[in-house]
Order: sequence, then C-alpha cells, then structure tokens
Amino acid sequence: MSAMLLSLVLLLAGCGAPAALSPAGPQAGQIAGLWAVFFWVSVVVEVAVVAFLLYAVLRARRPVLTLPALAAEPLAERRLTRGVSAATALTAIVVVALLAASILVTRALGALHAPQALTVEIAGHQWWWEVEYWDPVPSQRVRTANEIHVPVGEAVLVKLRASDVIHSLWVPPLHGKKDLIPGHATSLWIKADRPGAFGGQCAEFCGYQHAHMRLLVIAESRGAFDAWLARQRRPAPEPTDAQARRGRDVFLTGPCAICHTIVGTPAAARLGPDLTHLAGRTTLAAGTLPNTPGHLAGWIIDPQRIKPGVHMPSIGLDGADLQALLAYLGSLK
Amino acid sequence: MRAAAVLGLLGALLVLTGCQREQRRFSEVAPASGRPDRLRASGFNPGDRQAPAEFRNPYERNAWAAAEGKRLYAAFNCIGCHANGGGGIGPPLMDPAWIYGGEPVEIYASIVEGRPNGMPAFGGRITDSQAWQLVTYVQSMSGLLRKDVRPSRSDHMSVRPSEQSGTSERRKPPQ
Amino acid sequence: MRRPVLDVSALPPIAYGSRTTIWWGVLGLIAIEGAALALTAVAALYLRQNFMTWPPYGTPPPGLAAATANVVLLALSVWPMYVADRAAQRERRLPVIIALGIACVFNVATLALRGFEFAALNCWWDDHAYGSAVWLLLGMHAAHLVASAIENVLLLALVVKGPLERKHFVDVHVNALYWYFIVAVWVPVYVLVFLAPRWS
Amino acid sequence: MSAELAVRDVDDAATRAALEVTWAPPRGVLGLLGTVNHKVVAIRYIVSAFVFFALAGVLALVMRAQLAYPEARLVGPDLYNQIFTVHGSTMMFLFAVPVMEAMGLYLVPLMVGTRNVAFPRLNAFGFWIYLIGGALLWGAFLLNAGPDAGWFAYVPLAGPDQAPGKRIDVWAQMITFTELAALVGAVELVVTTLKLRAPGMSLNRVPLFVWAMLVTAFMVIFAMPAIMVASTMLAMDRLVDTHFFNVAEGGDALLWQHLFWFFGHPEVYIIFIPATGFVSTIVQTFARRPIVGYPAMVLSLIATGFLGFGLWVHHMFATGLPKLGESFFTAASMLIAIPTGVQIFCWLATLRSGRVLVRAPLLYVLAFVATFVLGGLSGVMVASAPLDLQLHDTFFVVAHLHYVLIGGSVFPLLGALHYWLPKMSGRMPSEGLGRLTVAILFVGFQLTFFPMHQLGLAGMPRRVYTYLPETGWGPLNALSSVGAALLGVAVLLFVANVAWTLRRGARAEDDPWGADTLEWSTTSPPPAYNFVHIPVVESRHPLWTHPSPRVVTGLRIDVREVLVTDAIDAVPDHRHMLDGPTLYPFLTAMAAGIGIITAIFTPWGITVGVVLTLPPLIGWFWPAGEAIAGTTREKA
Repeated sequence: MSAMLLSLVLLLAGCGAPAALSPAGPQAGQIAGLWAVFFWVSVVVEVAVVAFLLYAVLRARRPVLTLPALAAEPLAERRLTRGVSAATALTAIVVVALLAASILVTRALGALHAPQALTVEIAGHQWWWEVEYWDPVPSQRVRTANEIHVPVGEAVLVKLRASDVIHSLWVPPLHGKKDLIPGHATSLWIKADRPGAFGGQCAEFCGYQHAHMRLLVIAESRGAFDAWLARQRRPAPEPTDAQARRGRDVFLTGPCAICHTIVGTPAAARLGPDLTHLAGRTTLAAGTLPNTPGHLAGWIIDPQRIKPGVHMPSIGLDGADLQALLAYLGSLK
Repeated sequence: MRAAAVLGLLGALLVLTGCQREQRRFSEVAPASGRPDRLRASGFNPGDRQAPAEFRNPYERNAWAAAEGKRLYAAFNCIGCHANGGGGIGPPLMDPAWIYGGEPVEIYASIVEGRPNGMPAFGGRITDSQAWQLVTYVQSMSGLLRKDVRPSRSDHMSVRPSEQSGTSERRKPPQ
Repeated sequence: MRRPVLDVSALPPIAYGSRTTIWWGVLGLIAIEGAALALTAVAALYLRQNFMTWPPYGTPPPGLAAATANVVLLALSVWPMYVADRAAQRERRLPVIIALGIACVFNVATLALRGFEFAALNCWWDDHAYGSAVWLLLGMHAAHLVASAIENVLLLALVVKGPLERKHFVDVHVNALYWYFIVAVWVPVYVLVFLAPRWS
Repeated sequence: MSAELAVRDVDDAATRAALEVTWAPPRGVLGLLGTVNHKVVAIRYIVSAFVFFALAGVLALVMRAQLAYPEARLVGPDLYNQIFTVHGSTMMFLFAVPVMEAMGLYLVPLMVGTRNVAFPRLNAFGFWIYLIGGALLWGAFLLNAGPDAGWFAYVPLAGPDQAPGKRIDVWAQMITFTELAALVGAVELVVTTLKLRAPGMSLNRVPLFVWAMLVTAFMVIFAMPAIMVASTMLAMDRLVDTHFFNVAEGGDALLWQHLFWFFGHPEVYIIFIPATGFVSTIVQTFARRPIVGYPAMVLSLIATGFLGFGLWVHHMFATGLPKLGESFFTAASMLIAIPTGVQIFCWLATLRSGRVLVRAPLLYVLAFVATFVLGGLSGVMVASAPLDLQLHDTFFVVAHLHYVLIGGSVFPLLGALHYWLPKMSGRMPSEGLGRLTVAILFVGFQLTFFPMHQLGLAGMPRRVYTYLPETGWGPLNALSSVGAALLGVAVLLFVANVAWTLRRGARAEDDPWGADTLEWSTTSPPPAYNFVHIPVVESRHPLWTHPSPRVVTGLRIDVREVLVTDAIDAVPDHRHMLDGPTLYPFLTAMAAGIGIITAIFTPWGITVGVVLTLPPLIGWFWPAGEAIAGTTREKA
C-alpha cells in the first residue's frame, strides 16, 4: 500500500527529479547513483514484505478460539525456521552489498581534488554567508556574500568556518552538506559539470532566520568567471549623478556604514555583507529577495518584517534619502 | 491538591519572573522614552548630573536585549577602548564608579551623544533600540541588572579582570 | 478446595547478597553512576585533545598530597565497612555499630581531605576546559562521598537508637556494597585528575 | 528450608478477603498522593504521557498549519523555534520513553506473576519527578520561556553566549527530571523482572514483552547517564561559566554532539524495543500460536540493545569525520537492520502459519509492519555516509524519524492499549471504532509523512519556520498538512474509543482475547494485589498449557509479602515484604523539584535541594513504628 502511495506521490510531485537527484556535478552524481541503488532495493523489500503480510493474513487458516495447540508439527516448524533463516541470510547479503556500495561512493567522493585549485573561503554568520576568493596576494582577494561564482568543469576547494553557531553548507545539485563548526575547520570539494545557478541553503538549525539563510552557486564558463572575478576586484564605482552622490552620503553618514563595507569608500565594517558590488548580485538578504529596487527599498526600510530576528535593524529613513540610497546602491555593479 | 497548590505557586513565580525576561522584541523601532534630540540628561562635565526619572531603560528586564547589547558591544568595537568592561583607553564599565552617571538614561546619553576625550557619538549611526540594548548590557556589566537577565559568559577567551581591581566576585574562593 | 500447591511458608523472610532485590537495586545505581563517571572521564580525555599541554600553559599540575592521602584513607576505610558488612549478615548489632561508626569517621575524613584536593587543583572551573573537566570529575566523586556520608550517618543513627528491624541489616550490607563502589572508582578518578596531568 | 510441593486445602475466599484488607488502597490524600500500587502509578503515567502527547500533537498541527503554504505568517520564527523544540522534547522525553516504561510498569509485574514492583515507593517517586519535569517544560513554554534550540540543543546555539534568558536552562533541568524518572523506572523493571518472577518462570519462559522491557531498561541504564553528563555540562556552562563547550578555552562543540547522540541513538531503540514487545504479544495472541523462533527473537532484542550503542556517530556524518570512522559507523548502523529483520521475519512466519483472528490490535500491527519497514529502509539510507550527506537535517530525516517513531512505536502502542484496555478497565473497547481508527491513522500518517521524503530530496531543510514560494515546496507541504489534520482526527477517534469503553463498553472477561500470558489469569481489572495466589509457571505459555495453573501458598497475606526467586531459573528463594503507601515519595519529589528548579537560576539550588529533600528522605526510610511479629519487621 505504501508502495502505491509512493508512486502516487512521485506522480503528484511530477515536476521532475528533486534537486538532490538532478546532479550538476560529479559529487552529487555519485550520491544520486547510490540513491538509485538504495531506492530500488527499498521498493523491492517494502513491496515484498507488504505483499507477504497481506498474503499471510488473508490466506491464513480459519481462526480457532480453543486453546492453541502447543505441540507443533515439527516438519512445518522446521520449514518456517528455514524460511526465516533464508530471509535473514538474504538480508545480510543485501546489507553487506549496500555497505560495499556505500564505501565505494565514500572513496569516490574523496577522490575529487586538484592542485592549485580555486579556493573559496566561506564563513557562516547568522544568517548569511561571507564568501572570500583566496589569492596569495592579499589585495587580489575578493570578498562577496551569499553568491558563489565557480568556473564550470573545475574542481573548487571550499573552506568552511563558522563565526557564531554551527551552520551547514548545502547545495543539493553539487554535493551533500558539510557543517561549519566553530573551532573546527572543514572543507569540501565541488565541481560543476554544467553552467547554471544552483540554489542552496543552510541545513543546520542556526536560530531565528535559519529558514532564510540561502545562497546561490553560479557556474559559468572560465571566461565569464574570470571577467566576473576581475570586476569584483575593482573598488566600487564613483557615483556619477547627484542623486547617487547624495545616496553615498546617506550611506556613509547614516547607520549603514557601521556594519557594511563598500570598497573605495571609508565604509569598511564587516558585520554585514560586503556591498561593493551589490547591484551585480541576483538576490538580496541571503537569497531571500530578488535584487530589484523595490525589494531593496522594502528590505532597507523594514528588514524585521521580512526576516524577523535578523541582525539588520529597521532604520527610519525619509523618502528622499531612501531614493538617493537606492540610486547609489543600484550603481554598485 | 498540594501538588496543584505548589505547582500553582511555582507557576505564579514563573509568571512574575519569566515574561519580560524572555521576550524577543525584534521589530521595535524606537521606545518612546528617548529621541536623542529631546535628551539632555546630563551635561558634558564629569559629575554634572540631573537625571530625569521618567527616562527608563525599556529593556531593563529583557535578557535578549542584554545579549543583543553584548553582541553589539563587540560588533561596534566598544571593546577597543573599554575592553570587556575593565577599561583601557576608555574608563572601566564594570566598577561602580561613573564619570557621567550610571543611570540608564545617562549611559544612553553617553552612547548617543558621545563624551569629551574620545567617546564618539553613536546617535544617528545606531538605532534607538540598539542604543538601549547597549545600555542594558553596560548596566549588566556592573551588576545593575537582575542576575537572570544578565548575559552569561561569552564563547571566547575568558575575561580576567585586571590585577588592580580585586573586587570581582569571580575570583573569590568557591566555598 | 484441594489442589496441588507450592508451599513457600518455610522460606526465610530475609536474605543477603544477590538473592535480594535491594542488592540488585544498588547494583543498578552503581551501573548508572559508573556509566556517568566513565562518560565524564571520556569527555575529559576528549577535551584533552584540544590542548597542547595538559594542564594548559600557566596552570601548574595539581598537588598530590591530599589526593594520595585520600587513596590510602579510602582503601583503609574498606576494612571497617567490611567488618560492618559481615556483622550485619550475622545480624549482630553491637559490632555493626562499632564498625559503621569507624567507617563514618573515615567518610567524614575523606570529605575534609576533598576540600584540600579542590584547592590542590591549582585552577578554577571557569579558567579553561581543563579546569572545568577536573572540577567536574572531582566534584562528581565528592557528591558520592557526601551522599554516602549522609547515608552512613543515618544508618548508624538507626542502628544505634532506631526501632531496628532485621531488614535494616540488609541495608547495612548493601550500603557496604555502595561504599566499595565509591572506593573503587576513586582510583581511576585519582589517576585521571591527579596523575595524568603529570605524564604529558 | 525450601519450598515444598503439596496438596492442600486452599480457601480462595478467605485469602481474597485478607488480601483485600492488606493491599487496600488508602483513602483521601494518602490515596491520592501516597499510593504505591504499580497499576495506579502506571496508569497515571500513561494518562499524563498521553496528555503530553496530545499537547505536543497540537504543536505539530500548528507547525503543519504554518508550513502549509510558503511565507505563512501564522507564527514567527521565535515562537516556531520554541514550538518545534517543545514538540520534540515533549514527544521524546515526556511521552515516548515514559509511556513505554509505564506500560512496562503496569504489565511486567502482572506478566511475571507478582504483586507489585520491586521498590514501590521509588516507583511513585519516579512518577512525581516526571510530572514536575513535564509541568516545568510546559509552564515555561506557556510563559514564552520554552526552549528554542531544538530537542538536541546543539551548542553553541544553546550555549551561554547565543541563547539568552532561561529557556535552555529550563530544557536542561527538564532533562534532569525526566532522566531521573526514566532511570528509576528502568531499575524497577530490571529488578522486578529478575527477582520477582513467579516460580518456574525461568528466563527461557519469560514473555517476549518482558524481555523487551528488560533490554530497554538496561539500555536506559547505560544511555541516560550520557545525557545526564551532557545536560549537566550545558547547565554549568550557562550558570557557572565552565568551558566544556567554549572553543576558545579548549572546550569543544562536537563533545556535545558525541555525548548527546551516545544517548540519543539508543533512545530511539529504547522507544522501539518495547513496541516490538507489543507486536510479539499481539501477533502471538491473534495468530493463535506461539511466536516462531522465540530464541531468535530474544537474541535479536539483545543484539539490538548492544548494537544500538555503536552507531551514534551516524548523526554526525556532515561534521567532517575521518573516513575510517565514517565507514565503521555506516557498517554498524546498517548491521542493526539484521536483528530487526529477524524479528519481522519471525512475525511474518507466525502470521503465515497461525490461525489468524483479525481484530483491531492486529490491524495496528499490520499498519506497523507496512510503515515501519519503510522507516527502517530509509534508516538504512541515512546510515550510509554518502547518502546521508544529502539527506541529513532535511525533511527526509523528519519523514524517516516519524516513520520509525510513529509507525514503529506509536502504532504498536495504540494497538497495545486497545489490546490491554479490557484488562486495565474491565471493559471491551469498540471493535468497529478501533478499525476505523486504524484506517484513518494509517492514511493520515502516510499522507503527512510520505511527501516529506520528497521535500527533503528537493532541498527543504528541517526546522525552517517557512520557505520561499519559488522553491516549489508548497504543494507537497499542503498535502502533508492535510494529512496531519487526518492524523489529528485519528487520535481523537482513539480517545473517543477509550472514553466509550470506560462508560459503555461490555464487561470484559478475564481473558477476552484467549491470550497466553499471566496477566490474563487474574480478573479484569486486576485487584490491588494482582493475584489471589501467585501462579506456578510450567511453560512459556502458562494459560495455553494449564488454564488453571498450580499456585503458591504460604506467602503471608496479612502483610504485603511477595516471593523473591532466583534470577535465572526462578526457583523460590525467600519471602520479602514490600513497603506500603506513604506521602514521603511525593514530598521528596516536591523538595527535589524545588531544588532543581531553583538550580535554573542559581547554583545554590543544588544545596537547597539537598537540604529540602533530607527530611522527607529520612521519613521515607526511618521505620514507621512497632514491628510486626514474625516478619522482616521483626525487631532484631
């Protein structure tokens, strides 16, 4: 019956394979392959057990209400014992086979690495991801937030650390999750086989806005990636019109600058995401909102309504200041 | 019966102590008591105190606000001058001596308006709620808050008070 | 109505050792507390991995005098407890009183020494994880000593002046079992808290 | 001296009259707060546990309502975090473990043929401590001080720096209460099973349910200390500034996870193994034949008990463990499927070869097998380290754990209550209503939890208070919420059936199902003393062997005397007098409760607790007065 339900739900879901089972890289691909093995073994076992159960109950001999005979027929009992033993042996064989498959995949997952690979350092904060592209030359390092660009077809080393509580990085189409634990450096290797934008989310409960701690991995060609990285290395562009200039003043003299960085301006605080190239990102507020002026305005005015408990306070800005600020932030390509 | 009575009493006790302490007041824009421009709690000279009584810290009994204050205290680099309350470039905050007054509203004024000789004015930089959260934490450092509201130890190196201030209760023998 | 029966009226109303329910109950208690102490010890060893040196730099290793004296004292205390145990099983009141009394003195003395042991740790529980771990281990054992002291003194008072019943001899007997446990676990706790920091 | 076989005149009526007097429940306050009758205490336990079950179920419905569609604003994150934490903590600590132990405390003395548990006063104490713990958690929750870091309270989120207020301290002390109660119950069950069995009930004749409770009790004894140590460390970190979990001072966040799951995984089996006892009992009764492979069943239970301690790390695969450790714990976690498989195969073989009588309890078992096997299979999936990297901490795990805990434990539990309700209440439950309940329960359950597998694979992490519309998780969540409502209806139907039974149910005979174990040889409901005569057991199925077995005489009936037998062979050893009703366990529990609750706010609470509990403890153990001639109460 459960099997029927299973197929029913799979039909209902109907919109293709779920994220974890539509891999975009070798790591998730290995795991999805292992899933297929486990899944079909499970389907067979469940169907067999339920079928036998129904058969046993429906086809059993008529009940007696007298005292059951305790002296069982030895022949029949031996057959039952043999049946149970055979089923147990079969279980053991299947379990060992699954175990072997599992260990093979563990080894395959560990096999991905590359010398001099692109290294991305991710720090988990309540409730956003700080991303830094490592470079031996400190001035060449790039800092961004909640959006990771990677070149297609290259193994990328992701180093993880947590600044406050435990988080867990999870981008289902690329790899399983890995925890970010205060005091324990962890890392994982990922590789995207095809270009695309892959959504992910924090998987370890981390407080009020755990639900909205999302991120985006954007896999693109090496050329596009290099161009993006070069753009990120540049400081923020100078505002060109009066409105944007006023916006920059609002940013620098108001509450914004006490938490955020915009490279090329005096704002250098690191409590919140780096906003140097904010306008170039796809989403706002850790993957919660699309990056449009309207959403940005709503977010600035009242972040607590959109993400209650988030560390960004609701600040009172009058309309003109807000428009100027939006103009300035919109110019940070 | 007796179980009910005892449980009832315990319940009443919890009601009295629990509610305010446990609130998470995320979306408060500004407690009514203090816009910086209406505030002249104390003058700029040390010892010049005339704290009006009606300015009360809205978070005095709120543990979450005290903890937020602690976070902001580190985030806004109050530690840079005041250390973890022991003082350094700025005066210590965990002793009972106050240069500009230890009333909540006076601490608030120190934060939003700044003080001579280096204390910057945070008014306009931080929101009113944040200022009051900082006030709450500063109060907790010198034991002005109830014990169940005060933040517990932090997840970093434990704070050792300086050798001179032998008054800390932390160093007393346990017995 | 006549029927076949199993007549148990001739069975004794009292027994000792593993024949009794209370012996098994105390064994359960010992299993629980033994497991808790063992897990705390494992936790301490786990935390030790986080330190370059154990104790950490700046904290001297604990002083040995009081703790070592306590090893001797606790080992000696087994003797009066054993005498009390045997006398209880023979249901002889006066020897129980004398032996249990001596055991109580030992118990109180170990508690007094425990105070010096805490001082000899040379750190506070809120200094670092090392301090937390050794304070917890020593504190857990101290809690057993306190509980046992209360129990011993109460039992003694009962044997001396209470309306004594035969079953109370069983209580003295299983109380001895619990005391053997406390003495026995002191050895690993002593090694872990006082000796191990000197080996690293 | 020894027990003798004889043929005697046995005056049942006179014996019964004397026992009535000796074991009569006290009246008034003493009866209310001082009773030590294991059946009364167990039923209070069961009722309290079900009240907590219902409360936590309401929280589950609130969560399902909140998650029914994207970006719902029914509850905010602060309340939602408290809700799922209190839901999980209540279900695990205040419902599942207590209710299983309570079933054991009710049934084990009856099944092994004795008059009460080994330490009746301690048993009462355990219940009161449990009740205070439950009241503490729910009182705090109603006052907005409910814990909010999840039922496994990971540090540093639950630590002193990140969790202000007293919410987590409440959680930690609730653990103190419930672990105390669980340990007390475990010791009761172990000693009752090992020492108070009826003569002749050697270990190879012990009913499978009693075996299950024995294994469970041993697991409690060795698993609970881990959470005791962990919650003590957490409370100390929060209250007296220790550094067990402070990385900067050499503490370790993973230490918490190791300690917690060293308790937490056995905990799952602590909940599941009693359920296998229910299933074995029900299958045996309704297949009208002895269970196939009794020795294999017992060995499986013991093997599960041992293996249960070897796989806690499979909750930590995502923390970045060494590969070798990963493989070891993958292997251990998968191997536990084998003993569980043995049990399932034995049940299936029993049903296949029996003369099956289809009644509501058996239907619960059928629903159990279909559901639990699926939960077990998804368990094998999460046991595999690489698969777990995708499945861990997602709704797939939520689905898995509910398949195992509801399908694997609650279905059998409800079946067991239906099955034993005639014994407990003396009245027969409604068969029709029972069948309807099973049907709705089964459909509601699958509808609620099956889609969660899919949601987990689609990327939905657990413990999110809402999700974005563009994730596409809306429809399956809506389906799940509809199922949850149906589950709620099923639980209401079950309660209605119990209520109907108590008021209108037909009078139950002694053995309405024609079962084989000793509890069915006494009246329904059993008298305070359980049996007029302690039976003598001559086979594994006493009621199927001799409908009126040989009995024990010579136990005193003017005092509360029981027969203590040898732990292995149940040879009569000595007579033992049990303690009667008293208020001291209640007073001790209250005093300890005040101490422990004070310890939420100040470490002096421990001292307060010791000082307050001392007087009632002395009263508890100090002999009450004059000795009773010829007994253990004899003056020395």
